[in-house]
Amino acid sequence: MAQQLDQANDIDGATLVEIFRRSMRVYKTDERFRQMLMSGKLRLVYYPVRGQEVLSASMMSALNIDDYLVTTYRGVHDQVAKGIPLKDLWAEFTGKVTGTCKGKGGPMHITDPDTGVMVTTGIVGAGLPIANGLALASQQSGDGRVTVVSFGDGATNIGAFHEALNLASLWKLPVIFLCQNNRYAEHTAYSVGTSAKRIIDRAPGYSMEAVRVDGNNPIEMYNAAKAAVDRARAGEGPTLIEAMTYRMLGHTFGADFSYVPKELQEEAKANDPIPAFHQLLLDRGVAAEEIAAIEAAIDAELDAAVEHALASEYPGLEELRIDVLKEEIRA
Amino acid sequence: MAQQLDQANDIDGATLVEIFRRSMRVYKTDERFRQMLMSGKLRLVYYPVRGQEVLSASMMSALNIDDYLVTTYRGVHDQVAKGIPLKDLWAEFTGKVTGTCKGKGGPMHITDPDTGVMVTTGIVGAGLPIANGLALASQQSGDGRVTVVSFGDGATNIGAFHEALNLASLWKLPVIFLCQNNRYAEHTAYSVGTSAKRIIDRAPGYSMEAVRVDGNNPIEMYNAAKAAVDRARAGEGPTLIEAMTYRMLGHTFGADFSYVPKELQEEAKANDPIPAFHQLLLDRGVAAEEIAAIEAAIDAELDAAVEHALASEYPGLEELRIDVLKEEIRA
Amino acid sequence: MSTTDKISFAQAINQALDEAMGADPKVMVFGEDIADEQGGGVFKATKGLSGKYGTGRVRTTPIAEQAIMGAAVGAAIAGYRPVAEIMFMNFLTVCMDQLVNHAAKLRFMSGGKTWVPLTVRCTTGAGVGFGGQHSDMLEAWFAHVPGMKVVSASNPAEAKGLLLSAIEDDDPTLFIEDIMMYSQQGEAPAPGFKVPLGKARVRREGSDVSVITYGRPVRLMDEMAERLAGEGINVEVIDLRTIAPFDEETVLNSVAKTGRAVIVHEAIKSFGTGAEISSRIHEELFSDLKAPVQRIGSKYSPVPFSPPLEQAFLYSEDEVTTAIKRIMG
Amino acid sequence: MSTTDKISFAQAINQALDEAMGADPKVMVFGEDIADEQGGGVFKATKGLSGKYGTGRVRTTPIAEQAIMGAAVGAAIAGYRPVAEIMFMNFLTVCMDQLVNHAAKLRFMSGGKTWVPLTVRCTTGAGVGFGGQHSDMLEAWFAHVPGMKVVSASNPAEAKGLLLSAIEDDDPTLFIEDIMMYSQQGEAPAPGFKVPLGKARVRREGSDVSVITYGRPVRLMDEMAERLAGEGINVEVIDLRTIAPFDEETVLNSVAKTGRAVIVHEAIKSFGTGAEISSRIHEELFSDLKAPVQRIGSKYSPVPFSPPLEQAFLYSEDEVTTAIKRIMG
Ligand SMILES: Cc1ncc(C[n+]2csc(CCOP(=O)(O)OP(=O)(O)O)c2C)c(N)n1
Ligand SMILES: Cc1ncc(C[n+]2csc(CCOP(=O)(O)OP(=O)(O)O)c2C)c(N)n1
Ligand SMILES: [Mg+2]
Ligand SMILES: [Mg+2]
Repeated sequence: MAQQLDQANDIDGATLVEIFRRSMRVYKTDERFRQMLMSGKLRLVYYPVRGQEVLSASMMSALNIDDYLVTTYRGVHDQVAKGIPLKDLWAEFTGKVTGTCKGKGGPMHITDPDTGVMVTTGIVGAGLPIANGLALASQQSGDGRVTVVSFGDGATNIGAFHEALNLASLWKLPVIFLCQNNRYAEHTAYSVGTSAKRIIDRAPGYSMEAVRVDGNNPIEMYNAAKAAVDRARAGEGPTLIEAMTYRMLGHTFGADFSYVPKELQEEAKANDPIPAFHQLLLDRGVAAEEIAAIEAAIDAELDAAVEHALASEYPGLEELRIDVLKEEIRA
Repeated sequence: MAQQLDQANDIDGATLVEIFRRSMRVYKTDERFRQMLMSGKLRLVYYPVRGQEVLSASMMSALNIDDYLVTTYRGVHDQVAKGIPLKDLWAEFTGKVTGTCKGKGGPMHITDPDTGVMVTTGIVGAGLPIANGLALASQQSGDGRVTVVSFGDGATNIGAFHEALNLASLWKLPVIFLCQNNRYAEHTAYSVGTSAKRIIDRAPGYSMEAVRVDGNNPIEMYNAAKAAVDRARAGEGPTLIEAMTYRMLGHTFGADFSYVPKELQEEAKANDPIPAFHQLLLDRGVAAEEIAAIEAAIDAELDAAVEHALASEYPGLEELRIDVLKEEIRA
Repeated sequence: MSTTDKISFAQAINQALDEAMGADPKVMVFGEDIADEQGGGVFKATKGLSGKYGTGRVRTTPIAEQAIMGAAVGAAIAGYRPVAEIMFMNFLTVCMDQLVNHAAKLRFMSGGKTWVPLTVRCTTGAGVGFGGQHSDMLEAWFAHVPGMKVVSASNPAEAKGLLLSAIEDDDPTLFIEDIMMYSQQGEAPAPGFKVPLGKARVRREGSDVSVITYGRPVRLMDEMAERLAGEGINVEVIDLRTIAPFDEETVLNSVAKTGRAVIVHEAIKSFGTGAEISSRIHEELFSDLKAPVQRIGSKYSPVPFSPPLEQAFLYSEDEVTTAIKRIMG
Repeated sequence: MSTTDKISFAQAINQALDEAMGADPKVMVFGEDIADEQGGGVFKATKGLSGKYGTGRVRTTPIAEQAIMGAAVGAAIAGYRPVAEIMFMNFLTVCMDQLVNHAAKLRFMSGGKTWVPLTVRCTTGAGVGFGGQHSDMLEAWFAHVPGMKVVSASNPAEAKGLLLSAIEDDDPTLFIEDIMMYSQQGEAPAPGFKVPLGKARVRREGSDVSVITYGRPVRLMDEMAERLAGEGINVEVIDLRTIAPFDEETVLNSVAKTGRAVIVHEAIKSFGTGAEISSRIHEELFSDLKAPVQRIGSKYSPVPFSPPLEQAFLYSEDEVTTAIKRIMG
């Protein structure tokens, strides 16, 4: 992949390193979650993001910290790549009061406005109309923010997708529809649920700008992301990005995925974006020490985050009556 | 319109006369409703179909009586063109027990399985997923029926449209999506609500066969309808027909439609499909007497229907407890 | 303000929106056909607003209720105060997810980091002849959803006052309008007049029985109380105004005094809001009650089209007076 | 059948679907991931069915609940008996229109010319740690909709028996499964065993108090009754099985005997199904009651993620015994 770089579309070294840093922050977070689940130190429903790290990292690197993100249950890569503090994330995943949402939302409902993570939804497709609303707020206030909403290939078949793309186009909203096409929706292969040959074939029905890229290629992905962000920021309206990727593990941690053809798995392993990215950096002359230092910093942050989460308290039971409405509910 | 007939696509005289007969049956029914509303002899929320008569008549003439139809609140043209007995229709519109639905459904909910009128819905877009189910039943049973579902241009922006087209394409259902593009959704002009330049631009997103025709031209419309019916019946799957037409009156009877540009109204009047069709028949050598006889027969049917409806009884109050569930509800 | 000024319910809504938009630039309005280019709304509730505040803040939408509600939710968490018009209450069924799974839950699920100061307006009600899909009273569904409020007014002035409060409120509120009442005239309120959420109004004091209701039946109950007074029965009429969470204090104080209660609503009786109110009264005032709490609602049936059936479907004054007389012994 | 045979709840569902499909070629199953190529369903409830009956009758759908429900409604009025799987109850919020405005109303609105023999299966329940959007108990909404039935089983055998009846029933039925119960083992029923809709089951007779419940809490109430028997309190436990329309006769007979009632459900208490049941009991048995009917439900809050909060959110045995002891005086 890195071999056939189009010079015109190349990106600078610092950006590439930043994307790598974010990719590894995702990769290691995801890995640690799975390790702890495997060892029984953690018990939760977890949606792995193995294979989709570079995609998120590239997209989020094209955003500012105060740009808005809406993501899904499978959102750890997006959240971490957007810059959410790992200790707050881990504390939320473990249901602690120190978490992003005081433990009340949990993994499927991460919100962290400080890093622009506005909504994480467990309802397929539901994030898209909400992203329009965030983008509308920016359009109206002129705050210059861009909103990115992540969703899967399967989500493109639900009504909310359709309604949201239509509205975004009509109102020229500064929103980017990031379809992470990982070829499966739960256990259902792309073509069983999706009648479009490519997701971007739906864009003309909304007169919408659309692009299909290899989401696992940081340069291709970043450039597409950057172009979409620039368009949105310039008031030129929304873009649909179909980022091709692959979900290397089952739908949820521990779930059977024997329904996936062996060859597909083999091929995906051979094209694992993480080692490829590593190699790309080396090819571009980034020193192995620099890479190691990046990884070490992440490891340290992660160790601290896990420790913090495990050491934190659960929320007090009065929290059941707080944040339901603005006024506390009477006991 | 009739002037530039493409010989290859022409249709036989008998079919043309049949389409005319159905058009006039719609035209006169609609006209009578409006007359009676105007004179205060009738009080109900009525959705005029003036201008869309030929479209329905052409579509329904391509169907068998036992083919299924799903339509909307603006459905009188479809129902009448499909062949529903006028006396049953009128009795339902007036809330009488002799109506298609014993007066319990009313104008927005006409059902008459004998003529294939399976569902009339008041919820925009809701008919499309249901039509899939009817078509699925036919696919599964092999009964050879085709299902047509009518809806407006505005309906193409709601989620149900999207979900239904995707499913129909994936399952190759014998269903025809008939979009009656009358350029307005209530008071909202096409381009204010619809981001697609043409509705058919949405079809590639479902890998679906699609065609855009002048719905007011009986030959063009019938040929498109026939082709879609043949495809469906042959098991080749669904078709989206975008039939261009115009809603010559307000959204509901008596509603203000000052929001419609004068020129558009003028143009539409000049292109009124009913006089044009009349002229077409004369041009094709149909005798004025034959036309007059057709109209007289419809007038007679209509007079009888109105008389029957007005003379019929309202349902007894026990009907409130009947048809709620299969078993009668206890008083 | 001269108290002889009259306004219609539709005008009251329009005035509330106008005042709210004038007072707070963060108030936006979305809905089908609502801008002036589209005639200012099917019920003219938004007429003139886009002209005055621009089509940036008053937006006609496609027919896409999920898109409307989602845009409202997103704008709300980003600091706006959207008012979303979902034309008919039954159309909430195509966007329940946005309202119930998102608007009502985001404050809690985010641990208070985001909240949704959203007002959803919709109309409904039997009696117009719309039949089964445009007439349902579904307030009980939303009352059962923690994190949101449900409001319904019984007259133009309070409609305005409640809508202003709903828009100012920092939680999502469903504001239910009655299609039969749009043209109803009532006293015009003073500018800025507000009705607090969560507070019922005792419309008439009485010592024999408390009639608890909201929305359209209120006026009928006022009239009925007047008639029954002539027969020596003193009815206390309570307009809940906020259906959920409802004003338990006012309700319980009243029934503690009268010892009898009848709850009246247009929604069908089974599993309706009256069940909760009745249960609360029984739970709290069991030994004070002189008779079981009665509920009058519409019949267990979809809303029928045929006029005599539609009338028979609806609750009636007769049923209420019969119930009152029965429990008066 | 040997009574020592055990099956899980998930197996019971699977068997019911298998038997129904075997008995009636008009039974079809739709849902996400349900065919064997997709692993036979996320909870394996449909495993093996597509292999046995073909992918024409057992169809994996896109993620498009309106399409699923609509296809089921259409097929139903054309003579099929579809079973639609809506994976989680909260996802009903994206297809309420099809179920509520169409499935439940078409029989009435067509004057009986069409009807919708549809079964909708879904799962839900707090306790797994899914948080706010996958755990709600929304049965009260559907109970409030004339024209449909709502069912929930408390053990594998009855789950099978109820599901078979729901599929055979000519009206739309919502069949609610509890995610915490899928692996629960229970006695295997004889082939073809059915439980009629609309009939509650008295699980244990008692003279002091009637505990009325359904679904997951039933087992806990059985155990509690056993424990309280040790303390000399005789609890009658009633499993409604059909939540709407519920078996008033069985409930009222029981409370007429005991004079006391406690209703227990997982849904939040406010405006929940318990309110209707409580109201009905008060209305019918006011003078027989020794104490006001009590309701125990979950707290007024979205379902929280954090495990201690999730537990505190849920109804508890403690709350039930406290209520019982309170009304026993
Ligand atoms: C409305 C709705 N229907 C069904 C589900 C169950 N569900 C959760 S994830 C998922 C698959 C989504 O696939 P895709 O959009 O491709 O995203 P991916 O998981 O592959 O990232 C499904 C069906 C849901 N959460 N919401
Ligand atoms: C879900 C839903 N939203 C809104 C409405 C209100 N409504 C009724 S007709 C209509 C316009 C529909 O326009 P179109 O689809 O073009 O059909 P036409 O009336 O022009 O035939 C609207 C918005 C509705 N009935 N259902
Ligand atoms: Mg996917
Ligand atoms: Mg139209």
